[in-house]
Amino acid sequence: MRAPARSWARVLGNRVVARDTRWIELECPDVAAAASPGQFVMMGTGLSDVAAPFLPRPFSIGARDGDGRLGFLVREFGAGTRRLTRVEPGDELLILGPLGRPFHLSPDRAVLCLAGGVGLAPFLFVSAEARHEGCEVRIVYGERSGDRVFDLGLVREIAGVDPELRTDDGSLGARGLVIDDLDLGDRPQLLACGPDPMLRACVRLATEHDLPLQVSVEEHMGCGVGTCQGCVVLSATGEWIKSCTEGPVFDATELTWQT
Amino acid sequence: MRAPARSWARVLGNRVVARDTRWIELECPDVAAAASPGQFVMMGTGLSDVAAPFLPRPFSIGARDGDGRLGFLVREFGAGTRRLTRVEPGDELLILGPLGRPFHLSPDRAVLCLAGGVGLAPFLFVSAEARHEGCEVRIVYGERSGDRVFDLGLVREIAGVDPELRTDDGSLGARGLVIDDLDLGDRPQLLACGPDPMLRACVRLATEHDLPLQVSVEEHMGCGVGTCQGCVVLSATGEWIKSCTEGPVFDATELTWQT
Amino acid sequence: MADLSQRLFGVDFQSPVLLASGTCGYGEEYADLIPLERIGGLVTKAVSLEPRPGNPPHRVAETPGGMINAIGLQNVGLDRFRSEKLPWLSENLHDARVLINVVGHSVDDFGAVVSGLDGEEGFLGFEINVSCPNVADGTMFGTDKRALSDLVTRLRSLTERPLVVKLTPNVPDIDAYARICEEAGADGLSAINTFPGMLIDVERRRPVLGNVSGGVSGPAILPMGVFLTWRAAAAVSIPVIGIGGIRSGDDALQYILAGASLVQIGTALFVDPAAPVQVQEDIEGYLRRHGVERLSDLVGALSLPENLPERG
Amino acid sequence: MADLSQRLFGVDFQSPVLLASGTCGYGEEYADLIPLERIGGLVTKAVSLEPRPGNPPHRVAETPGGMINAIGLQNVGLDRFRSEKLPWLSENLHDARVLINVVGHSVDDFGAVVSGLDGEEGFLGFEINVSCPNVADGTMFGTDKRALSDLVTRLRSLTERPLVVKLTPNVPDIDAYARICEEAGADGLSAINTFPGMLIDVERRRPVLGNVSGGVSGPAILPMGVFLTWRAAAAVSIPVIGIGGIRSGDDALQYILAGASLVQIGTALFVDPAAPVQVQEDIEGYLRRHGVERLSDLVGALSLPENLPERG
Ligand SMILES: Cc1cc2nc3c(=O)[nH]c(=O)nc-3n(C[C@H](O)[C@H](O)[C@H](O)COP(=O)(O)OP(=O)(O)OC[C@H]3O[C@@H](n4cnc5c(N)ncnc54)[C@H](O)[C@@H]3O)c2cc1C
Ligand SMILES: Cc1cc2nc3c(=O)[nH]c(=O)nc-3n(C[C@H](O)[C@H](O)[C@H](O)COP(=O)(O)OP(=O)(O)OC[C@H]3O[C@@H](n4cnc5c(N)ncnc54)[C@H](O)[C@@H]3O)c2cc1C
Ligand SMILES: Cc1cc2nc3c(=O)[nH]c(=O)nc-3n(C[C@H](O)[C@H](O)[C@H](O)COP(=O)(O)O)c2cc1C
Ligand SMILES: Cc1cc2nc3c(=O)[nH]c(=O)nc-3n(C[C@H](O)[C@H](O)[C@H](O)COP(=O)(O)O)c2cc1C
Ligand code: FES
Ligand code: FES
Repeated sequence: MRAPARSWARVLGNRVVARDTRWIELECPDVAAAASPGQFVMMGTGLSDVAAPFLPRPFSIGARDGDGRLGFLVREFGAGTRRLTRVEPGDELLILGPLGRPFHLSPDRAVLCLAGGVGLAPFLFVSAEARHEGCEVRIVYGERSGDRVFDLGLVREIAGVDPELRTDDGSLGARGLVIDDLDLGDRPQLLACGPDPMLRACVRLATEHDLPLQVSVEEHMGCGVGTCQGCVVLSATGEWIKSCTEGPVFDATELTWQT
Repeated sequence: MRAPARSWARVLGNRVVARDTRWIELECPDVAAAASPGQFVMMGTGLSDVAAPFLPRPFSIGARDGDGRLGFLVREFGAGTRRLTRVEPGDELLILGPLGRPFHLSPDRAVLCLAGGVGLAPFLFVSAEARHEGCEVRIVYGERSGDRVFDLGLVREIAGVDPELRTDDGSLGARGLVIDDLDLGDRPQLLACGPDPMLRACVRLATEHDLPLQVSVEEHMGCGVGTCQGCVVLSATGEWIKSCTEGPVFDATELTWQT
Repeated sequence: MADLSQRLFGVDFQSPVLLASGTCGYGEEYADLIPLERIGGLVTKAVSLEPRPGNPPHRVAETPGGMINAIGLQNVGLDRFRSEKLPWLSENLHDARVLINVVGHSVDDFGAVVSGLDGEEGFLGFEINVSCPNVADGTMFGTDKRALSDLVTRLRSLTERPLVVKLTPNVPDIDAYARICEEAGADGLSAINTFPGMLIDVERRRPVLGNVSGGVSGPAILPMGVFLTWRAAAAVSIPVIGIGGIRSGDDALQYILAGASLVQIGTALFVDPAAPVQVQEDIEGYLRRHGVERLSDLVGALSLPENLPERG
Repeated sequence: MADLSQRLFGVDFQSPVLLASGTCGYGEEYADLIPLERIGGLVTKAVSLEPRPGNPPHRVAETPGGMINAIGLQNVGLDRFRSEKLPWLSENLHDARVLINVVGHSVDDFGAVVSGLDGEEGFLGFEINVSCPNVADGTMFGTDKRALSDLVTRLRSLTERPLVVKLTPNVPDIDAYARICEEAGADGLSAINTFPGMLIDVERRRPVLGNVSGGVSGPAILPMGVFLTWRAAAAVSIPVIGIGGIRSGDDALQYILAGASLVQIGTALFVDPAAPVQVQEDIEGYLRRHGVERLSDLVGALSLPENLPERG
């Protein structure tokens, strides 16, 4: 892995792709060149003012292209993401990246991505890269309701696949959770990203079917590069380990899963 | 005087009129209807974020029209005015006003305005109103250098007069200070607004020629409405008095002038 | 409609939102901009026995996420407060509760103000500001346990009105100070006052404030205020009024969940005089959304993790 | 080129800008992003005698104008620090000065870490973090004058290396603590550590931090840090390192004018790792613009008003 870089990235585009959710494109050649699927960046507005986000926020890389462009799926959550979702073309954001450990794909198994909400972001990149290398990729994507579902045309364009859609209320796609009624016939390798309860359900599923599972976890971060120890998760051996440098992608067996 | 109002005002225009200096137009009917020349507003960005200006900043009303529009001459000074000078049409600013005591003009004397830098702002409004009532108004306007001189076409348009221009370095207009070589033949009433040393020079001039002088002073403000006691100046009797409610316009004899 | 009212000090507060001392003058100055009779109440600017001239300017400046002030407790003094300011409060405020903020350099100073006002109409009780240095020994009542205890004991003997002590934040053990006040007979506590701070104009190499140092307030101190309110409220059984950096309903609710029965809004008023009403409405919306019937059910209703790890 | 260097503790610091403890790991983590050999130096994450597991998440969150953290002093402990972390510092840092931040629950704990490292290479001296609660009596060394004096006296007897004591901000009289450290033999002081604070998730009615409370840092505390540095520096003749909320050259210069000989940058690193170099360049620009030959001419060069009015 290449060392992370710090750079000001120009906003190239920002469009609404679902309720409270934007697809933000940045010009960031260094990061684009070095990134692997599953990695993230710290995205912030720099030191010149103290409005939120004052601390940068972590975002999974959703896409990159050969022209130095990066794409992010950013959902408004609190004050920091409110400001970030309002950026306009020409604005600049301070980017640190690429950061963290990416997904590792075994070439001999199909890839099944389990995405909850904005947990879809890394799988757009995973799918684009894996398919490029001839891997078969499926994405099962769940949201609470249909209005939160990310523009499916864009998903197809970036990921190269049509996601299998689930919503909690059945307002779009099949009613149910990401892990409901899954076809695991080809014994795929599982990749999961989404809210904690969903990750725990994925762990149970993987254990039950004895399938390999990698998860991308979310924890509050300070530095993103391993200095502050802010972003810890509980390892399988009961130690607090840093999710920014040892993760955010972990093999599910590396972590303790509270039930 | 009418009670001040609190309102969100839409930015209608923002143009560069000199180095680091903007003419900002706001739609603010309540304030426009109630304002008198010499009054000011507190201008801020509200409570939603804590970037400077977190506290609102005082600005003299530079113009108003019958359509509810206000004009302000805003010069970039520190972090707060940096952000304010970057507003764009459609943005909203939180305005409290009109505030403070206006200039009082005697109808029987010509008006001579002595303006240093952005101290010009209140006199645009003074001139427009006084001329409307048939008063004769002259403005002597000084800046450090020519590049800081406010667009003279716009001054004429708003104030209805051509200012007599002075610059410290002589790069535009006459070389010298606002008080140099003044024609006081008609024994005008003097109004002054500008940096402290300039105001002190005006006080000496007025005393020497026994002319009435009103000054508009600048002090850091918290509330702008008389509650915090943040904005005090020293009265002639040696007390700290509030410049937001008892000023910003004072008769020069009401204050103590340190020399 | 959810019930925002709280019964405290023997009376009803129609809302938990009060205006903080020093940021709302004597009420009158904000009467056109804030519907005072619709909020919980206000605390006056500090009143001292003698008039105080206050500090030279600058007296206020912005700091990152907040502000700093060194007003110097400028006020008209007891006599003029009683004759010029109190009548307005008495005539105009009926549903909003008024506390009078009192300062002094000695126990006698404080006592004279409290006794001098006790028989008047137009206010509910006193908020004792102990952040002022004691002239006798230079330390503040707010950071000297013995002096604080003596002060509160004496004031208790002078009035039956509610006596609220406003605590200083820059002590390591606010719980001990809180208990001292309770034991000496205080009816309530306010937490917190401003943090000592200083700003320097680097171009001129001199302090920005005429008084050199001042007190820091505003959003910057919110997490400190919530913590100190939580510590103080846990230490006593009298009500605590939470103060520091409040600018939204969520901020106020942090204090209430931490144990505050009422809150005060200071610096945010300068930014937007609509803040108090907005905060009230936000709290009401929260109660409705969460199906909480009365605000008092939320006071101190914070769930703590089961095995609290060591601090540090 | 203006001279940014300072001679302190018997060595030269090429620049006054250091990285603050806990925000730069053990140096190595920032080696790709910060040209460590071009700055003044760094202070390591706290080292304790035994490894510490640290607190459960969340450990960090943003606060208005700053952040709050409750890491819990997670660290690898003395032995692994010596064998795994110190060698990197020793091999890679020559022009940048290294201080090792030391914590402990008892005088013996601190003593063991200091003695255990004293004979090693790769660092200049110790920064003693006294914000950790003393297990014996629960208070912190940093807020107990007697315990602080005993601690510093003992550590002084164990090492001849520079011994810097890092002061806690939440005391009313930092000058007294500063003098105690000086009298007990400290070579320098660092001011300040974080302020105790708390954030509450109002939707879930529980603290945001796993540890309930934590320490507030960042721009929000800048005016408090400048004030406390000024008070501490005025009280002693040993050098003071200014810390708290620095994110620009002007911020650093406020500390320097207030009396700091060096400064540390913490939280700002997370926002922009380019901050230390930028701050250095800004200070250099200031010196050039103002015709100041050497930085040391600015230390404490604040003009105060002639008749300083009373505080309060
Ligand atoms: C590795 C990683 C990848 C992520 N990728 C994406 C993505 O592609 N798209 C997307 O929309 N979101 C993503 N997130 C979540 C995103 O970082 C949070 O939504 C964001 O930090 C919330 O900030 P806020 O200011 O809006 O929330 P607030 O709640 O106002 O923030 C308060 C504090 O909580 C922290 N915080 C709150 N929620 C989270 C969270 N879920 N993760 C980390 N910190 C949090 C913030 O950093 C801040 O310190 C990712 C998180 C991680 C750790
Ligand atoms: C009654 C009045 C009318 C004014 N009219 C105008 C005008 O028409 N056009 C214009 O450009 N400027 C005007 N000013 C000055 C303007 O308010 C300041 O330039 C502005 O406050 C500086 O803010 P800042 O954040 O850029 O400066 P910073 O130095 O970053 O501000 C730091 C702090 O200092 C205060 N401050 C600094 N300078 C001043 C000052 N001169 N007056 C008041 N507070 C100050 C700020 O409020 C803030 O609290 C007026 C001031 C007053 C009092
Ligand atoms: C300008 C100003 C003046 C103040 N004057 C007083 C005072 O006279 N008495 C007092 O007890 N507190 C005073 N305070 C402190 C406030 O009442 C309040 O405790 C503090 O500002 C924190 O609240 P905030 O962050 O909402 O402003 C003052 C605060 C400010 C900003
Ligand atoms: C995440 C984090 C961890 C910290 N860990 C330590 C520590 O181990 N020892 C210590 O003395 N200070 C520690 N501090 C305090 C900083 O060194 C510094 O004193 C404080 O953050 C104020 O500076 P700042 O505002 O520039 O961050 C830590 C601060 C942060 C933000
Ligand atoms: S975010 Fe700082 S160590 Fe992971
Ligand atoms: S600015 Fe508050 S009293 Fe004048």
